[in-house]
Amino acid sequence: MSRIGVFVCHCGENISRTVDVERVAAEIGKLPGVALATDYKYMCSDPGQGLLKKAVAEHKLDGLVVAACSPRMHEKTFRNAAKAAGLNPFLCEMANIREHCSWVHEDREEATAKAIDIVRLMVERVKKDKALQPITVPITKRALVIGGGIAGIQAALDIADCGHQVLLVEREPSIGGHMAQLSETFPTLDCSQCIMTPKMVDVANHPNIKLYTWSEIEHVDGYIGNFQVTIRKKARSVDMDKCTGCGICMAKCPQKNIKSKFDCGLGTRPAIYVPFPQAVPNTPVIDRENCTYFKSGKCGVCAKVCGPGAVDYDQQDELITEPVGAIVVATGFELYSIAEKPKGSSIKGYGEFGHGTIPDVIDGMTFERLASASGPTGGKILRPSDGREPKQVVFVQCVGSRAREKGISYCSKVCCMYTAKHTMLYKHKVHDGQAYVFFMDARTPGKSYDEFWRRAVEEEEAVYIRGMVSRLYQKGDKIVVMGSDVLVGVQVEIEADLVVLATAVQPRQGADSLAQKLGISYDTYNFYSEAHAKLKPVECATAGIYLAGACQGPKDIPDTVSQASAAAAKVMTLFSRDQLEREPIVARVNERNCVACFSCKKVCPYGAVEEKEIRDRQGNLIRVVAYVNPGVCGGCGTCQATCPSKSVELDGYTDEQVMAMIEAL
Amino acid sequence: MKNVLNYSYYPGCSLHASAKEYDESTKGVFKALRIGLNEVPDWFCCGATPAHNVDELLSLSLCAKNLSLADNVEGDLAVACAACFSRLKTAQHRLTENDIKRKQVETAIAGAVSLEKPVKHLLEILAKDYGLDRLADAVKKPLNGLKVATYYGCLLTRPPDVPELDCCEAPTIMENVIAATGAEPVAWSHRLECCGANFTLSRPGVVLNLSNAILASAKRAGADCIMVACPLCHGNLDIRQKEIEEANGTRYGMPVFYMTQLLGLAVGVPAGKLGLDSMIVNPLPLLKEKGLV
Amino acid sequence: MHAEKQKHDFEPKIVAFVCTWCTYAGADLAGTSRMQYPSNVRVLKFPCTGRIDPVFILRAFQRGADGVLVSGCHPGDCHYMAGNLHARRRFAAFRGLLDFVGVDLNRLQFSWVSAAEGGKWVDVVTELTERIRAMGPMEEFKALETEECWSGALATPELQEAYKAI
Amino acid sequence: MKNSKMYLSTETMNLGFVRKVEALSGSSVRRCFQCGKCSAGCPMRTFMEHPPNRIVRLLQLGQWERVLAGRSIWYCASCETCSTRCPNKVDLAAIMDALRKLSWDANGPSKESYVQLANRLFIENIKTYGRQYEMRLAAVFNIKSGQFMKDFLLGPKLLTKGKLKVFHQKNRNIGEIEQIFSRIEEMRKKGEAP
Repeated sequence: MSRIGVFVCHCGENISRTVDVERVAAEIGKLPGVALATDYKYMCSDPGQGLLKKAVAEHKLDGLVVAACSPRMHEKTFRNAAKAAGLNPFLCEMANIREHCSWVHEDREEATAKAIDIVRLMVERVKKDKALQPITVPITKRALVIGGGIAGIQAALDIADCGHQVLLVEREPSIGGHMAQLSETFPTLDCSQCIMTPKMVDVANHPNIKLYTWSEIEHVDGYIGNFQVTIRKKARSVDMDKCTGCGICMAKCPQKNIKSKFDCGLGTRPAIYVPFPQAVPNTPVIDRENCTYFKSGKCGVCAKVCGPGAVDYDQQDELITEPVGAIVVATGFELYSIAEKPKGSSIKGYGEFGHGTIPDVIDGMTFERLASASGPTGGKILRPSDGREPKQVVFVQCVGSRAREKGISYCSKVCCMYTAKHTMLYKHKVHDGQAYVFFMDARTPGKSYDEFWRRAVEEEEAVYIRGMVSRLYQKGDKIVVMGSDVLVGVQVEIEADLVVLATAVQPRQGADSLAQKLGISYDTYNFYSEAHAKLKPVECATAGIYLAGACQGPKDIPDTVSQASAAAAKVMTLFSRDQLEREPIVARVNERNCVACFSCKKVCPYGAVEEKEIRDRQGNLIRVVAYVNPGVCGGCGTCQATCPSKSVELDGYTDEQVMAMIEAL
Repeated sequence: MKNVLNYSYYPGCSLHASAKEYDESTKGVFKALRIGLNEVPDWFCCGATPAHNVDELLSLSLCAKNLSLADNVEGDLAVACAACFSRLKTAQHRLTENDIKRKQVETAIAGAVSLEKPVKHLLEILAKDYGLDRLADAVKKPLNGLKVATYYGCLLTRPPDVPELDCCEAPTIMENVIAATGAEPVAWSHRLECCGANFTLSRPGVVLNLSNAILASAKRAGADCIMVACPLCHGNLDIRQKEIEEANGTRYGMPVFYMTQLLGLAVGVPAGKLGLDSMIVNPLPLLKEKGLV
Repeated sequence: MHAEKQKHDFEPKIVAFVCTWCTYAGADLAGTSRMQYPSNVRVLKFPCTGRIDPVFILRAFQRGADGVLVSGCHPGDCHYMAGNLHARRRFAAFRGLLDFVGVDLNRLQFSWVSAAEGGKWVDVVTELTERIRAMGPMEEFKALETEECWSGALATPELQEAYKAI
Repeated sequence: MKNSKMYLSTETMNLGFVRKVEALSGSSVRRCFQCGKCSAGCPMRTFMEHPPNRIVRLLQLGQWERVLAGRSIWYCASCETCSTRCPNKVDLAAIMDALRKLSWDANGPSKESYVQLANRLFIENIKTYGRQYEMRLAAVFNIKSGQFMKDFLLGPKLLTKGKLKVFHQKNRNIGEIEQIFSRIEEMRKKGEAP
């Protein structure tokens, strides 16, 4: 007969408000095999855990059920407590009567009945629980950082400085990301490139950092401490070892009028190019789509002028597989586009703002390039349409953000601040110009942030209009802005020379497919999900993968850098050990029952199933059976549900355990 | 090619009165293009704006009644008036989504609500079912040189989920249709603004104000004329144009055509069968100048 | 706006087999967001929908479940890469079998609910509960229950005996 | 009343009215965060005393009297610009419909009589004839509103253009329309329809 202890938590009032915890304890106490059933205000607190430990000794308990919050919250806490009390931690289970019961039901009677059911099911499960021993696996002390923006750079430098090797993978030809595109940064207005480029050079020169630019993640295998990553090194058409970065190829390339993505289409670049002069590495890439040689087979000028003979038209994509122990994902963001979206997309553009067809309606990043001293206009604010200096500039905040009709309901967090910055930069460069800002709320929490915004209003005389814009349309060479001021309660019309839209921050295109390769979860907008909103903000639910920067949610530079360093610290915590204990939730084969059909092998997503030969003492082969490599097994249990002879068991989720629960329904 | 397109037809009240030239020219164009058009017998008023303004249930019931009457006539339901189109589509939409409202309407009309029949505006029929290429082929007298301001008004494309005709903020269907005739659609700013609609009766001052902005915008864009697909818009822009000019001290002299009148000219419907003489702002000087009559 | 609480004659028993990474987390999110849904559902957690043996569903029906929900990660989002796809195939075949033995397939629902879709969890559970409530109790399998005697244990002497004989 | 102080309490905020509006319109009122995009694009704003966003704000505060007493709701042209562009999917056009219905049912505490009169005549025309006859509508409107000379010059012009039908007949199936009206009335008497 089992001796199970059941502890029902009040969670302050979170549970006891709707669930009669005393009654739950009393009812459960009547079940056979339950040696103790009691309730307590806060089970997770120190005295709560103490209560549990004491009970194990006093009542000689051989199984525990803690009826409290979700196991995702505190399973580890209570299993550790069980361990401290001398019990195998896997004999301790949680019954979720908070998230799945007290918080989602109002009727006290119903909620209590449900709570009793939930706990009863768990009691029956614990009766079938078996002691499990943790599995230890070695750790490869090398990290992969995906994305070479400020988040990836910071994380890579921190880990590398700690003495571990880092692979930094960047999709574009150069690292730097969006921060390299910015003009000046709030709230101090220091030049973005001035603080960014030294860091980029540090990355290039760091002995522990291996840089893969113009590369993408192709495939990821393995698990925490033991990932196998396949990187696609796209054909650069330039030999990185030979190239000296002299730039003569770019100067001589006859194809000069390709719109520069880095300059948001305001400037042009040649077909063989580096995105910007301070690029790291300073090795050009041939844009094969626009290169005359690749299009017609004629030209070849770059190869002819290249002294070291670095241009290589025959270069092919290369696939490189590297072992790493931890992964930091720092893929960043992109700006929402107001252009019409393809049918079926849940995100809509802004037809009322012209769907991006009015040339002098630009987004915030384009304005950054206009204002940047190294930008296509040399830092002069000039209209894209006719190169005139705009005298009336209208800024519109919350374009795409906080607009659930368009498909995005979140706040993009950085727009209030960068719009205030834009009005200042504009005023500094066009003294007789006037900036207007249509805004809904000015959200400026942060050190020196609100002061910054107030400065834009009070000293730089930006006119802030509390209201939104219904429509923009071209009238002659002006753009008519139809807005309203809800404080006055009247409509506002401004004939603007330039309109700057603070468009929403979105995850990168393809963020979902990268997440699928990594096996990490993401929300409806494709932002990557952290393991816990408050207590595990940089970890993924998938062990060994960490998040940094705007790929997890909109963030400004200071927040991004903090999170990147936090992710790096998590990687270093992992690397501080030589071996890793992992949950022993793995499949085991009952070799006597196995009929060697290898259905399990076919369905195993990890390739953990091997064919094992059983021989007699003389070495004669008797038969072949399946064997699950516990180091590789991910613990999904698909093999068990598939096995026709019921010869595989997933520890922690055995048929016996599951059936015990179903029987108790 | 054999006549394959066949529609049931809901003209709406205006097309039997103040917009009879719209009715006449629609029939003319469809005949010329060999598209069948059979009027639903004994149709009722759809309730238009006044009904849904104060009594949604009445509005939905009237539309549901008309939809069930239309079931007796073969072919998708062709609707000419933008207001009727909007009401019928909205009714289909609301009644599909809302079981409670559907049950109430079923009680009101003492019968099942039928929502299957596709309701199509003439524009949709011409641009999508008939096809722009075929339309261009059918043109006998191209309207070359005629600059047309295509006016959608509010109801043709709104609200976004209901009419499914075209993008509600940047539609192109009217431009595409008129461009097929060789005419030149102008880019102008007020094609989706409200003309004042049914305030024409109760508060004509409103109309003078709003419609003036529309006429001014069309003039600014260099349009020779305005093309509409709604009798209410036509009423405000054409019938009240003189008043608008007087109230604002300007002169527009801007003919306002129904889309089918211009299409009729292009596909060779005799000018006498297009009701051009019913227009208040005389279009003949313009048409003569362009060599179209 | 809270709907008026209604009392019903029949409260169905709904069993949900869910994966721990997506749907269980989604149900947690519904909780942390304080959404409300009918209390009829009992959640059984699995690492992955791939672990869910069709036998569990049959047994749940026998043990008095009036409706069964199986829910996991969206296709492509499986924490274990492809477990949910195997589950999908398996249950596609299983539905046919269930139909054959005369179970109304409306009693069995499959869905994808991600960790971010607390609202969807609420919708799925609410709709299923309402549907089953309208269908009434599931009587077909309860009769069989008395004849069935699988203990759930695998290492029974009979089985041992049988294997020895192979 | 427009500028008098609002004393907010559970008694002075008529949230039951707001729920009625939400049920009738099928649109949330609370979802609005007062960005003012509706008012920015409203073609009728200049004719209203409360801009559309303020109508929603007053509803959020349960100030139904302030909403119904004004003429704003009767100046809405149902052009749906607000509903189309609202970032929060607040269907303001439907909310306006609901408010007009509630005002209508309460026998119009609102000041805007011309629009109400025009609506009433329009619906009466449907009930009597099945279809709309503009001539009759305009004539009766002018008589009832006391503006005998309104659009005096337009009439003859339209007549000669054949745009006004002087003679009109009832639909053959007018009985069916009458029944729709009476069934709706009956449902309302029994409280089965709003």
